[in-house]
Amino acid sequence: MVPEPEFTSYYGRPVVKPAPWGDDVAVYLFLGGVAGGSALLGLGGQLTGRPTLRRNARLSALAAVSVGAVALVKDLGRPERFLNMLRTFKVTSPMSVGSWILSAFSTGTAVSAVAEIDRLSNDRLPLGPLRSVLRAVEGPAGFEAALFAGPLAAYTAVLLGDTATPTWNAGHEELPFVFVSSATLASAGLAMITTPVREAGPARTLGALGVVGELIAMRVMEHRMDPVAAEPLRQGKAGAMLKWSERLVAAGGAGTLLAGRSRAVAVASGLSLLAASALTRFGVFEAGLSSARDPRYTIEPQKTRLARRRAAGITDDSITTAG
Amino acid sequence: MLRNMAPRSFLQWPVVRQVRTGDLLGRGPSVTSPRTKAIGPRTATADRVVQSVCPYCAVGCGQRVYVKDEKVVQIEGDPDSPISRGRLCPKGSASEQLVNSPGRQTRVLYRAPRSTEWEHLDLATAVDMIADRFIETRRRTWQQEDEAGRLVRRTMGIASLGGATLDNEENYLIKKLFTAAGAVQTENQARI
Amino acid sequence: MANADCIVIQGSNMAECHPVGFQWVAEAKARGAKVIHVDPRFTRTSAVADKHIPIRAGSDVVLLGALINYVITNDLWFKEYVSAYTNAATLVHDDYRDAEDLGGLFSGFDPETGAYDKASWAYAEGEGGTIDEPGAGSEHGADASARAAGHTFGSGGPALEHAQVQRDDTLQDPRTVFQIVKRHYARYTPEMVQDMCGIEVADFEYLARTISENSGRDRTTCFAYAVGWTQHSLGTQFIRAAAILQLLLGNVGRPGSGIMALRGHASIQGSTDIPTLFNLLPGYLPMPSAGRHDTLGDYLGAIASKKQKGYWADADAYTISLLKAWWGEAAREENDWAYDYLPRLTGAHGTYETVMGMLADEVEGYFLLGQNPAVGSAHGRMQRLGMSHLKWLVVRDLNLIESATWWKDGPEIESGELRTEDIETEVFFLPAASHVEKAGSFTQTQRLLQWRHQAVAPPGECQSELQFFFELGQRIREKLAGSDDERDRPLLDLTWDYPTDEHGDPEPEAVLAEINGRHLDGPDAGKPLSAYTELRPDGSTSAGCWIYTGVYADGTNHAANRKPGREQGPAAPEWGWAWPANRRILYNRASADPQGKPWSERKKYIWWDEDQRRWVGDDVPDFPVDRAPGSQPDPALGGPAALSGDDPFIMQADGKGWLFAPTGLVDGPLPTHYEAQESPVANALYTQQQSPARLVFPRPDNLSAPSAGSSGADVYPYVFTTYRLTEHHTAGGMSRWLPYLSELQPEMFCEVSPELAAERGLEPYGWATIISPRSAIEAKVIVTERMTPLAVGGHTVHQIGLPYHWGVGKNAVVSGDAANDLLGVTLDPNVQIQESKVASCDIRPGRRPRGADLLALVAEYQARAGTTIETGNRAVTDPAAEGIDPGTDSTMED
Amino acid sequence: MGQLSGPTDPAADAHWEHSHPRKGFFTDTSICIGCKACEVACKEWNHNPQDGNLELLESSYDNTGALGASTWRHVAFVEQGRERIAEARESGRALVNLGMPPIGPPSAAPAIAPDLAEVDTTPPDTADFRWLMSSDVCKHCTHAGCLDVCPTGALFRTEFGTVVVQDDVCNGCGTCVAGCPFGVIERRRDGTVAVAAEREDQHAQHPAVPNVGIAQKCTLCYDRLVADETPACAKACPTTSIKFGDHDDMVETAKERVADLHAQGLTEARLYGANELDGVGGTGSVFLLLDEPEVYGLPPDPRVPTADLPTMYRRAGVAVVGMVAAAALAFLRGRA
Repeated sequence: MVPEPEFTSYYGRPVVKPAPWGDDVAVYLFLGGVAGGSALLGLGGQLTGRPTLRRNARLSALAAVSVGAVALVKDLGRPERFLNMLRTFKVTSPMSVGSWILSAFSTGTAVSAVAEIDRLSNDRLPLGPLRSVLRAVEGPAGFEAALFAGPLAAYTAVLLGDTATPTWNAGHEELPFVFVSSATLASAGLAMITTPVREAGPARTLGALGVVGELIAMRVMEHRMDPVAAEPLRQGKAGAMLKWSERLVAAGGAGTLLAGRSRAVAVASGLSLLAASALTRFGVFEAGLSSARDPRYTIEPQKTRLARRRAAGITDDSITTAG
Repeated sequence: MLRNMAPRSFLQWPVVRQVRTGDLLGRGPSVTSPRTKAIGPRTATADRVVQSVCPYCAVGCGQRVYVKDEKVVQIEGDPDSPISRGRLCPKGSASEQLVNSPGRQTRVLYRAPRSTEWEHLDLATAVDMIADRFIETRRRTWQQEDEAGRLVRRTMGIASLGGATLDNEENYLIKKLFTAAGAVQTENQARI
Repeated sequence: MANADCIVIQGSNMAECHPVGFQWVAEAKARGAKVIHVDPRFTRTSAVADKHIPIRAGSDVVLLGALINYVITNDLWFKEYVSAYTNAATLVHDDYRDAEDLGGLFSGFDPETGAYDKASWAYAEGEGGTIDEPGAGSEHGADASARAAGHTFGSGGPALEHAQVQRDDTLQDPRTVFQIVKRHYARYTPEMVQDMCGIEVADFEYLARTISENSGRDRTTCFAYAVGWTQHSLGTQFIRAAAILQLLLGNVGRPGSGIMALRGHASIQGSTDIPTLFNLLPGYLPMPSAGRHDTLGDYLGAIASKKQKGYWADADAYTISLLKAWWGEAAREENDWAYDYLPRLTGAHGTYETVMGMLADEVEGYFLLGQNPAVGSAHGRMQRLGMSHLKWLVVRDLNLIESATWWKDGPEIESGELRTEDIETEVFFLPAASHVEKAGSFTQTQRLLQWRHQAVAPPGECQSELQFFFELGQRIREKLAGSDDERDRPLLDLTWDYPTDEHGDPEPEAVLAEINGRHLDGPDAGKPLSAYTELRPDGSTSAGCWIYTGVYADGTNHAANRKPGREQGPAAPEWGWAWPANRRILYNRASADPQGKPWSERKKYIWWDEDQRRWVGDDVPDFPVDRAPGSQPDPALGGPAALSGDDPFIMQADGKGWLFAPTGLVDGPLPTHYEAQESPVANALYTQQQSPARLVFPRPDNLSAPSAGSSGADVYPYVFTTYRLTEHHTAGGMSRWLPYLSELQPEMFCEVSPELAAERGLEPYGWATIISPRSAIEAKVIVTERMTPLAVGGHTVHQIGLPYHWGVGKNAVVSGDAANDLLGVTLDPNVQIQESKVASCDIRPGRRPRGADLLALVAEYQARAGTTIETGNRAVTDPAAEGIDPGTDSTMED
Repeated sequence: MGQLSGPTDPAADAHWEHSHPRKGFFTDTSICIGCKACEVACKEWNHNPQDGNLELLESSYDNTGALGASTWRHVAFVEQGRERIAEARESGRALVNLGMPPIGPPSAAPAIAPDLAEVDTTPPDTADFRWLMSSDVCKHCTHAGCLDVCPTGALFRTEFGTVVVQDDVCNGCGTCVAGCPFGVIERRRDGTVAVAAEREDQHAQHPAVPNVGIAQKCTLCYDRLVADETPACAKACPTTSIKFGDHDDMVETAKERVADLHAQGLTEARLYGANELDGVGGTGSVFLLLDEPEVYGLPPDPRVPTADLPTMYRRAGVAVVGMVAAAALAFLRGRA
């Protein structure tokens, strides 16, 4: 039936190249998720009259997105040309779409967060006549940020999925759910840390939902991927990180559900959720890079796919032809 | 790109050009930079082209040497040559780097007896010193006749080992000068 | 080559060393030609060849002899071609004894001098006498310079009157050349090839069948060789064997035929035509030797007789024109055209003898002109130690090559044999101009002169050799101006007044004009000559190099012709200029049958046009244009006039292709297999182990490894061969200084078979040390199936491949040990070229010892092998068995 | 608007008005002599710095390793014994027997050659050793993964249908490096020559390094094409193993060549990239290989990631909706 694809390569050298991204990009993945989730929480606080939650969420969103952006620019080959990201709008490029999302989201978050800061420093910011404008536009800015919060959290999954890196590409159908859940539980965790228990109710719920989403999405992804391409997720550094992230997610989730009310436990579970999210991002990031370095992860899944298509009678779409 | 956007019209911003040219996916003309539009090979902008022959092996592939501002900018195959038809081997293709190689020497160096370092010497002095030594050694090791009394009129004190990358004209002058001076031990790579 | 139906590449690695030339082999292959590569290694040439036949290095004559035997016994030789155009029917002198009779020697061998007296090889004359060499008197017995006899004759070979050559056109008489050749190679059987070369009989059958099927009227086979053949102590005979085979198959002088010499360097053909070589004057006229050419008369008589056929008979015109070119007015009839200005040779003064002269403090000054002997010449250590004895050394090169920096960072400094502070040699390093910074002409491997125009001026203090030597000549002449010393006359009377351009540099075209030659008096005095047939021996013409006459015909520089290839026929006569007379295929008269009609429509090239009464065709006919095919001129005539209609080989004394070489070669009229100087295999064909006439240098620093059968042969059990890579250029002077080429092949390596690696415990890509009686080097190990162990002489012979581009120094982008350090000096007697393609060594894992331990290791190996000055240097292996009076056998003292 | 996969004319797709015929390579590895003239000619024309650490890469005569930011042509060397040759011939025959209809319009050649299974495919002397050599280069895919994912428009489709990086635009984000299914494009690091430690004292200088930090790959000599000159590598190639011309002609020549080889019984010959229906819409550089692609380090079934982008966006959209819903649920529950 499907001939067992025995494995040959060119002196063991990689077939595809890993993305030249350092840990900065993994940090951005994590912070992007946190920012997205926090903006949603901020909007929630804004609509349901939870001022502390709103303020903390907005500030954490701004902090997360600015540190993330700096990390992104630092990783560029030519940082001084970072503005070229907005040179075109290419719908086929997740990084282009993502850059526009990031810009839009950042403006909204910045405006709303500055308003918060202004209040915190009880209007001592040198705004002058702008203050009134700021107060007026603060609400809609919160909406605008929240509007782009979801896409900010999800686009990074498409960014990784839309590459030739075996493990990322193989999981491109479930990766968005993993990243969205990870973003949710991370921002919720952060909210549980920063916001007193009484206003953090929704955060706790959101966190629980995120945990459930993450556990399911991760399981489904690993199951539906080509077994060979999934190996890096369970091996080496990446495997360890993902295993720990799973434990922390479970622990954080349990903490939130059972004793979310007690401040100490909330903070602890918030921390574990944050850590879990970070570990998921770093784990998936590392697994992808290592899958690109070993030719086997490119060749064997492709040979299996080709053989399966041929077995199914589709014989005209192979790059190797006899005539 | 954005920072030099201001002076040019807003219309040049690729996002806008994507819409204007219909290249919505931003793949082709909409994203080309002015520098890309003006692109051209340095062979077209060279001051002159000279036909030459590759200095490496004896196949004698034709080469075209492009010069700009009195500096060799490109050496590639000569399509007119019936021998090589514009093609070259790796060494032939590296001829431009042979000429402009960073390791190439362009200054005369001199090492005095027992010294451990090179020192610089200007060209005219060096050639003059060599001429003196040539004459002195020639006189010291001159043999008018061999032991059997037969005319030999030569010196065995001077020898030369020429490379086979010398021109015919250069070989001719070397052979002519050395033979007239009686230095018979001129040799070259043809024998190694 | 593009027209060939079968191409045998042997003794060359064409795809790697002449890649662009290889396009024509690829073209032929695309058209269906068979390409066979015979080489000890499976190389990039073999990768695209139809068949690779691994052969033991040094056993080529056994294979070629077996092919000759195959062609004759199976009656596949080209009958009309052979009987008309070769000396097959000629009878040889009765005294001739073949190697079959004397256990490997030919008649006339004198163990005292290690050279042959060739009288017994001559043609038999009408009344049973011998056709003597006129003018040289009866020259029997040993002669002091006989050892150097080989090179005293120039290209045409010695003079030979053709008048009464005896023939037996039925080819039955045992004394005919044909029968001698048949008998000589009778024992070269496919089984012998299996035993001596390690080539399976099936492979031999395939090779033999393919060659013979692709020969004859309709099809031609072409051989291509390079230093793989020439760099042997029996090198010339390898090529002779191929020549005999090709003549028998009618593959000479025809399109897609011949034996293509793939010369190695840009103008190496040029540097033998206008030779910076000790034994030749321009145009292959020999340098005069003391004792043989004391007067102009002796000289001209020795090299060509007026009664000899062919253009070589006019050697007097060529010589006198050369003397006029060099000494102009000072060369007058009264002083034999200044013949006495020429220095004389007293034996061989090749580069290796010169280096030995240095070691004996006889040589004071040395010029290195774009050459890197410290890495490129055999026995690298001897080269470097020799240079340390010099008083002054001038190195002209693009880069600071190892031959200029050995006194600072050479291997001997590291091993402690030399201390920089003790080396007295003054070293001048003068930067040279590259090939685009000077105008001039190269002569490539098809004898084609191509002009290079100057693109830019040389940078910094760089100078071309033309500028340097012109200036050096001027300064020397100025310094000697006042001298009335008779010694300096040749220098002062030299024609050295070349027109100079604005920077004072000589015009290269003026030098080319002098080479081309001009009329000196009469109506068109000063006008350039247009063909060498216009040269006169009366001093009315001058020519720097007669074979180049015509390159500057009617004042235009034909080497600069640049009519694009696509606008002219395949022979492309209007691109550059091929000597002689812009002819592309030599001896192309042979492409037509004796009646002047082409052998076949497919292989048409030149033919006799009855109504025009002329030879016509795609190329300049290599024959008197108006000489009808059937003409039989008066035998008393000499020179070109004597050529009969069916004498295509217009340079040979009898106008025929020589299957049997009565003169011209010093180590035998017929190629005979001898083992190399160092070989783990005993010569199974004859008792004589090595070539008796090879030039050996028994010296303590040039010890040889004991050969098979003698004690200690197992200390150096393996055979190694040296070779080049596409990415590097000879000694690396023009490639190891270039980042782009250095990164393609960064490190010195050796190629070994998996079996040898297992036997010696060599780890792939690990380090190995290779030891020979001369030195030891280290190299990374490439274990590959491309090297195949061969079953030879009853035991397995392992071969090791060593590229020789790397050298020890600090200036190159990449450096490494030099393979040539392992080689000793044993020369081919005819052309003095060293044997660097086959030698014995041992190999062991790990890096080589540093410092003095290196010398200790080499010495320890020498002791274990018990090798002494005498090892391998005995001329006659077994005097008794080879009909030599044992009393006179003694090791040659030299 | 332009397609994301399937056969198309890429230049027209990118809305070039005066689009020239698409240019491309055909690399016939069966006549490659591994001389690396292409590597040197390419580096010399583009002034690419030397890379690699000047040590043997333990892969036969290949000391270049792979394509990269400073190596836009790479000659691969593979030494194979008799059994491997038989396997390759077998896998080639399997390809032939897939009974594939002739690709594209039935070419002049008669319907697909009779099933080659029975033809005696052992040529007179099956070699017991062979040395594969192949010059690898950017594929200039019809659907280029690198071009699609480039956020700044540095990578663009030229009027000749080739894919080129604009050095003055690229900010080195590196997403194209992961986007290329063949692992061709790479970001040029600064350290170009890590000379082995003990050679540190060598002072051989190296040319200054241009374009550090920028993604670099073969431009199919875009600057030469503009002046109608042949790319440097194709011009230098001594045996025309690298052929250059209009893409359609190249595919035609490739098909004829592989048919010739099959007729000689060498069924191990196969084409790579000549099929418009493959995962990248066919490539601008077509290859004739003599073994499985992975033996040369090429992917056996590459697919441009952008082909699945629509599904990815849909899945992401669902995820976003899920996230917003979760947030809303969290707040509603909180208030109730």
